[in-house]
Amino acid sequence: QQQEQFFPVLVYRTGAYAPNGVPFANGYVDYLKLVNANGGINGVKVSFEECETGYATDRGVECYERLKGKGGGATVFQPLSTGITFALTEKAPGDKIPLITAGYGRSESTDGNVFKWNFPLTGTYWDAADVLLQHVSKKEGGWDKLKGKKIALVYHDSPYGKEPIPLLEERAKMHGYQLQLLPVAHPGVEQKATWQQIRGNRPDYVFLWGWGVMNSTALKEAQATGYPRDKMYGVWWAGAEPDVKDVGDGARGYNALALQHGAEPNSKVVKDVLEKVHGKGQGTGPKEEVGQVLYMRGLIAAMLGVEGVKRAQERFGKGKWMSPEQVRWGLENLALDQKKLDALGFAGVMRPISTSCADHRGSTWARVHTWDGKQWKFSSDWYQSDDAIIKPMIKQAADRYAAEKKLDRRNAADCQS
Amino acid sequence: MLYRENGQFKTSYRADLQIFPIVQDRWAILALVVAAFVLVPMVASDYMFRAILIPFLILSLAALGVNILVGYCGQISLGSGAFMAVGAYAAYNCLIRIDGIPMVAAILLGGVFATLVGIVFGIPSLRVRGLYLAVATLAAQFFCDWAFLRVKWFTNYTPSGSVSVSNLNLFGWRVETPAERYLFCLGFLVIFALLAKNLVRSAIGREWMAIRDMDVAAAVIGIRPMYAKLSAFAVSSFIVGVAGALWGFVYLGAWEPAAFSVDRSFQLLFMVIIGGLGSIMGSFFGAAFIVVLPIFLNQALPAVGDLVGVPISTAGISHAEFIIFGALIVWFLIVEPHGLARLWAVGKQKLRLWPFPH
Amino acid sequence: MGYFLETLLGGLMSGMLYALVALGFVLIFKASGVFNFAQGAMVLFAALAMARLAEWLPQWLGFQNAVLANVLAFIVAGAIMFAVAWLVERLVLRHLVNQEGATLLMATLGITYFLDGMGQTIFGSDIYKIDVGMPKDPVIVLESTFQGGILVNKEDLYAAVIAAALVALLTLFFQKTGTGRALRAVADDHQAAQSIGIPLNRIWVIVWCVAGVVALVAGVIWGSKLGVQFSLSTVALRALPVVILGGLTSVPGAIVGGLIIGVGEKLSEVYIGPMVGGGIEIWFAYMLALIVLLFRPQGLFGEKIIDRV
Amino acid sequence: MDSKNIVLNVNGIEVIYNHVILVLKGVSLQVPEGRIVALLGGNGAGKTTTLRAVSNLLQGERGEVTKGSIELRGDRIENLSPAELVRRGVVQVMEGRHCFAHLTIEENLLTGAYTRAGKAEVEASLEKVYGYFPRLKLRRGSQAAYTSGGEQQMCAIGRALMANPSVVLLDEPSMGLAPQIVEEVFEIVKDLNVKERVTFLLAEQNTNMALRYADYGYIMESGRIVMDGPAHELASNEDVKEFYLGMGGGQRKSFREVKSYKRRKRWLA
Amino acid sequence: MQAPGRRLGEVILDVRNISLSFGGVKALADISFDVREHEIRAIIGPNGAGKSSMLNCINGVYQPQKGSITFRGKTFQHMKSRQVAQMGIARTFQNLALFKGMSVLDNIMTGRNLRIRSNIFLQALRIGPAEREEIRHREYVERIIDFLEIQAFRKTPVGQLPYGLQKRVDLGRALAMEPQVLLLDEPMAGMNVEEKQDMCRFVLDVNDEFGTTVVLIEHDMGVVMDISDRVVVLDYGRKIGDGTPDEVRNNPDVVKAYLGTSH
Ligand SMILES: Nc1ncnc2c1ncn2[C@@H]1O[C@H](COP(=O)(O)OP(=O)(O)OP(=O)(O)O)[C@@H](O)[C@H]1O
Ligand SMILES: Nc1ncnc2c1ncn2[C@@H]1O[C@H](COP(=O)(O)OP(=O)(O)OP(=O)(O)O)[C@@H](O)[C@H]1O
Ligand SMILES: [Mg+2]
Ligand SMILES: [Mg+2]
Repeated sequence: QQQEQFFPVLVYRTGAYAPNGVPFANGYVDYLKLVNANGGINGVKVSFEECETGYATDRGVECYERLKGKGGGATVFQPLSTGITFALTEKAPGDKIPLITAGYGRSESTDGNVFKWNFPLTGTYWDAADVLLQHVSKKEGGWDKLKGKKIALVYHDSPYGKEPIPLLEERAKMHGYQLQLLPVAHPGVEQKATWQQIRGNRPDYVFLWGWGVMNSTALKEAQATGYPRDKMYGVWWAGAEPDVKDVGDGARGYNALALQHGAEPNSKVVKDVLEKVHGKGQGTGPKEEVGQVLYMRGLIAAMLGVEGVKRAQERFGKGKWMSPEQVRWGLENLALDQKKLDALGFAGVMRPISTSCADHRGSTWARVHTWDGKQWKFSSDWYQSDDAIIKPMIKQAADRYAAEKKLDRRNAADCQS
Repeated sequence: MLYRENGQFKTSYRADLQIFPIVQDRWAILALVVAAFVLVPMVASDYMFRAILIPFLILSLAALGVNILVGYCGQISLGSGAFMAVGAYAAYNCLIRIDGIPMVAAILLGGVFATLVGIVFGIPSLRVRGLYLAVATLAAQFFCDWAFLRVKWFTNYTPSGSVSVSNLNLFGWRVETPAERYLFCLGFLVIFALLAKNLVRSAIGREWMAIRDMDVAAAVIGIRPMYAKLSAFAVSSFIVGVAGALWGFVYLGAWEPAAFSVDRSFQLLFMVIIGGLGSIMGSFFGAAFIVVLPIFLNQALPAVGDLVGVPISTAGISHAEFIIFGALIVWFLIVEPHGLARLWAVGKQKLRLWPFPH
Repeated sequence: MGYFLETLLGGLMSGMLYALVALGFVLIFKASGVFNFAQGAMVLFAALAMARLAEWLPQWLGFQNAVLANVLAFIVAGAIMFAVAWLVERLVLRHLVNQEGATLLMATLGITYFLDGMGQTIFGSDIYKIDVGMPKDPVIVLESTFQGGILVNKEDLYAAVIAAALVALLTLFFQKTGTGRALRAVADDHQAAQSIGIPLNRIWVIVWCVAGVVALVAGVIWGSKLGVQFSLSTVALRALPVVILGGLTSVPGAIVGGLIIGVGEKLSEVYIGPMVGGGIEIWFAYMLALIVLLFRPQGLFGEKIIDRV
Repeated sequence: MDSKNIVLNVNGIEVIYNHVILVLKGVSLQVPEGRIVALLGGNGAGKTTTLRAVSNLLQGERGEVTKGSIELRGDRIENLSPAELVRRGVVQVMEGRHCFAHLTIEENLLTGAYTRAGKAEVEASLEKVYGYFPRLKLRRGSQAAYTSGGEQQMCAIGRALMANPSVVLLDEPSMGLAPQIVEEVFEIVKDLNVKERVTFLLAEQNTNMALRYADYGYIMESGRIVMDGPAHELASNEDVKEFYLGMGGGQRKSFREVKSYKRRKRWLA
Repeated sequence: MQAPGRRLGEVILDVRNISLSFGGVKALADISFDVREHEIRAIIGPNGAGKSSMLNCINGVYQPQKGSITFRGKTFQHMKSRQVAQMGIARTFQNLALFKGMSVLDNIMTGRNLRIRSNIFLQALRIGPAEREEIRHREYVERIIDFLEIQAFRKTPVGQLPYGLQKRVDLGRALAMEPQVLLLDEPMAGMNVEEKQDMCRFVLDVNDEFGTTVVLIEHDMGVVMDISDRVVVLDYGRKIGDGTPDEVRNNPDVVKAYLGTSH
């Protein structure tokens, strides 16, 4: 009997961040089910197991340890938590298991020369921050118009929330806007003073780097203090249905980045899921949720993992079980062009991604969507983050990390393996 | 019938002052320690080590420290998480800022800094008591959480504020494999448990307990409340700090302040209460209960669900885990309010009487 | 100046909300000497019940009226809290008469886990909405006096009024000598209270029930402000310094404590926070409480800690 | 004794603390209506435990009655709550006072009347207690924790009387009281007994006093009843005289003299 | 009435004009008395007379508003508890202030704490000197345990002991301090005659063998009159009598305020 490709699924379906964790997990699992419904990865069936982390690092580590050896070796881990990512970044190289942190995790892990096992595919927080600034400057009518403007960053007081700060500060130096940092303590239900400050300071824009209840709370407080929602821009983790659902009309006009995709109820992959998974009564969550923002992100995350396997099979043998190490190679050599995406049903959902030894990110594109009171609608063109600024920052941070860890940068030969 | 100390006469006070005066106990403990050092590394799986044994050992150590303060000295503390954090961050800074410092020294220095912070935040205990003190220690907790997030120097200016440590080595011995890490932690735990046990059965331990039970009377027989309380804070936060350093270095590898959040403080307090206030042994029981039980439930419940033919969803499992865990806490408390250690002692006493009912 | 007043006002109002949660702690502590760790979980549980029932009842009973739904949901949720109180007494407290504070605290922790798990199992772990028709948009007053005016949040104002009313009611209840005295007696010495015929069981059911209703009110108010979700239980942590500052045994203390903490943390965050990077309000609240304790170890209005041989 | 008038019938009870410590090993005793029965015995004999078993206050001490039965006027009462017992008129004065520390003396006393309605009656009882113990009236506004040991003892006794009981379990009422007050307490007991037909079960170390006022006595030793009989008979029993009344050979021995003959035997410095 | 071979020494403890009040309550008003070396000095008086408060003042638990206390020639405004303990004054408590969670042995061992010399590190390691010291003190404490005849309960948590035995442990703890002056607050409350006889024997033996001065509060007049050398009588804060038992017994004030007619 052929070995199945095992996907561990770290989820949080309870606790403070569950409202956001659940749809993501459902999307992730549904995609894996869809792969099996379509006959597996070139015939290799997929198996998976969920493990509840509760968004807590130590539980996440326990889950990792529990699942990493399953099915001959876990294909790839996607912790969906910056804290867990940090802990696993230390462990994965030893266990030789790749980590996908699509749209989160440490920004400098883009540098595959240092972070061999990390794959912050589809973009990092530095990209996100850069794109937001681009959008804002475009609205204002050019970078020079940002001079003297005030931008407040309301962020989750954790490594996750702090990630964009270096870039925002870098750009502030370049364009002369004033950056106001307003941390919000976990879990984020207490923001009265934060918004009082915003009301006092009247920044021109508020960037929201929240997760879970923090987002909806921020919107409610914005409403309560009369801050215009259309001046608020969330990161892609602050722009999904759970964030605005119970605020309803109060959130109208609020903008957030889309991690390429938004809510895509009409995409082909969603129809596939509805037909082949939900249609057979195997759907993981409620039907209405399929196609929503976080659900889509779950789908994409799972798809990236599966595509890593597929790419690896191209080199190491089609229709064979891939070891995590082989999958790592696959992830490092991803070449998801538009054609492949279309075939997968992701047409219009996301842009092509291709990775390399030096670049584990694969894409720097993003756009903005806006809540109209009922649903998310795209409200901008595509932007690409400015690598001229970000690349040196990545290099510098990665070098620091390497120095601290006494790691050598990978050489060309290593890149081939 | 077998477990009885009849006929074991102690001929000297030295003999009576042993940690385990009963021969059977002594052998059992010795066997346990030997097993922990020799047998376990041979049989345990990677997962056992990394996900269960190592956290169990480290949190036992931390619980031990908390028990000294809370169980022996009676000063309720909800700041243990902060002291762990201080230990971890101080050890980290020692490691990166002092060239060539051995890792063990860094970890112990982490403990020393935790001691200092512990003493500072112990000062209110001279005036404030009981639950009121618990809140004072919460101030320590939240302040430290904040400081490690905000003061960039502590995290060596990493942009995200998360720090990491690797390449553990002990005088040239690279602590690499899970078994080695396990032994490393076990070594710490055994030594500290021994030292702690010595302390609590010496004069200083009696001072702590005296202060806990009746501070006015303690003062009247010449015990200085200030010295007793602050020394308890110092010893406790030293041990907790070391545990914190181990948690960061050995278990997590990379961490952020959230790893030592107030939840951790509560967790440690629960361990010592469930395990048994004022009992070294209780710290181990408590840690086992609080660390291992949820993991066990988490893995056992799906199996049970399969058995009865109702697959339980992940969410269902973790909710059930909460429910069962809560119910078990209550149940154990009703059976024995003084914690698992006391339950154990009562069990032994019954065994001693066995097969007679009383 | 206007801004300062506005911050002050905001602080006062969130202080009232803390007081509401703190009240639950005080009630149970005062009446049984138990520090009820489960208060936060009760707030969450009650709010979840309220939110979901307001959704479900119209479906089950087939009516549309939102007001009716809310009223019914409130009543049923109240009944659920009563059941919780009754079960807690039956299954837990009854068996722990005369045990030490730490043991009881731990037991309430067990209850916390239980309620958290149960609540999410029954009611789900998503974000839910409680809509009791509180106005969300702010009003600006005194625009002529101060530049920019003073922003007042009607929702907060209503909440504060409700909280104040509840507190006044409970203060009266405790002042009404008979019961109040018995409750204090129970807190002092379970056994002695039993020995003179105070029915511990009934008293505990009553007190937990009242605390449950307080939790329900707090849950509804907080829930309608923040949405009902697991993190609602963390408001308990915000209320702790309030309880301590006001004194564990004092109902009015909870109010005054709440106001002081509310104002203190908002002012500190707004005026001191920016200097040190922000995010200081939570530890500031605790430090504030700590400083007060150094001068009054029993909190502002707490009963003096008895210290005698 | 006439079995019809037995209010309290303790029948062969066994009590175990903490699941392992067996303290009472089959204690039986009867308390007839309107009588004063004394329970005597040395430290640790199990007097307090017996009273706790009757008043059902054992649970809080983690003790339980494992054998035997306890009847109040013919009804089994082992499973009643203490509060229910008080409603039926059984009140215990606990050993070691147990006043409500934060309550004032007066509040303590008023709490004692928790089970009673009727403001006026309670008021009258309060006056009565103050009449018995004028010292309490003087200190009425002071928190119980800050009164002297004897004052607390008075408070505890007074508090029990406030419940207007028909059966009182008194555990060492004379402890820590000045001689006059001791006398007074026993007078009060007698008074209530005669005038209001209150029944008393009295655990007391002050054997002398106890036997003088009681009708009947039981002597306990290490969890068993070793002797019982009418009070005056016990009082004249030689062993009782020797061990409980300190009157070897009919004469009260000086405390100073006791020492000389036992001393060498024990102190081996 | 003085035992043969027992000399009363000089004044060792001199209490001068002590006043203490709590709010409105005058617990002690201008009380003076002295205690001579080796004597057994009783303090009696009705409930709430201020006897325990007097001990608390000597002990540093309460701080008198007025007056001074002279111990061995040194005069103090008020004393600090630790200082008092170091000078060799030990006491027992009326309301049992034992360390409930500790065993009998540990409770009595705490009485030796002032004499422990090894520091916290030595204690943690428990090597050589620390262990020897521990054993030395343990030996002393065992002698006390033998003396008080509580061998069987050595390792029992004191909370589980019956009241009377707890009183003995309390005495044991005080004795472990090897005090020069022993302050006893109703040591015989809650005991029957035989047990009181035992207690008296302990007190007298200590007084005899070590010459320990004893200050004794007791309500049992039999005990007081039999074993004390001199008696102070307090009545609601005032001193109404002072002298030998016989003098006091015949003092009409005392009879009226305290003894009543039956004695
Ligand atoms: N809570 C308890 N747990 C364990 N043992 C107990 C407990 N209470 C009492 N005992 C034991 O039960 C025995 C009887 O105690 P009890 O208090 O009934 O004696 P007593 O006759 O009232 O003595 P005393 O005159 O000193 O009050 C004693 O040996 C005591 O150690
Ligand atoms: N800390 C205190 N606060 C207020 N009042 C006090 C305090 N200590 C003692 N008192 C009061 O002072 C008076 C004397 O108390 P004390 O305890 O000295 O009496 P006592 O002579 O020992 O009586 P007893 O024989 O009943 O023990 C009492 O009326 C008591 O209420
Ligand atoms: Mg007794
Ligand atoms: Mg006294």
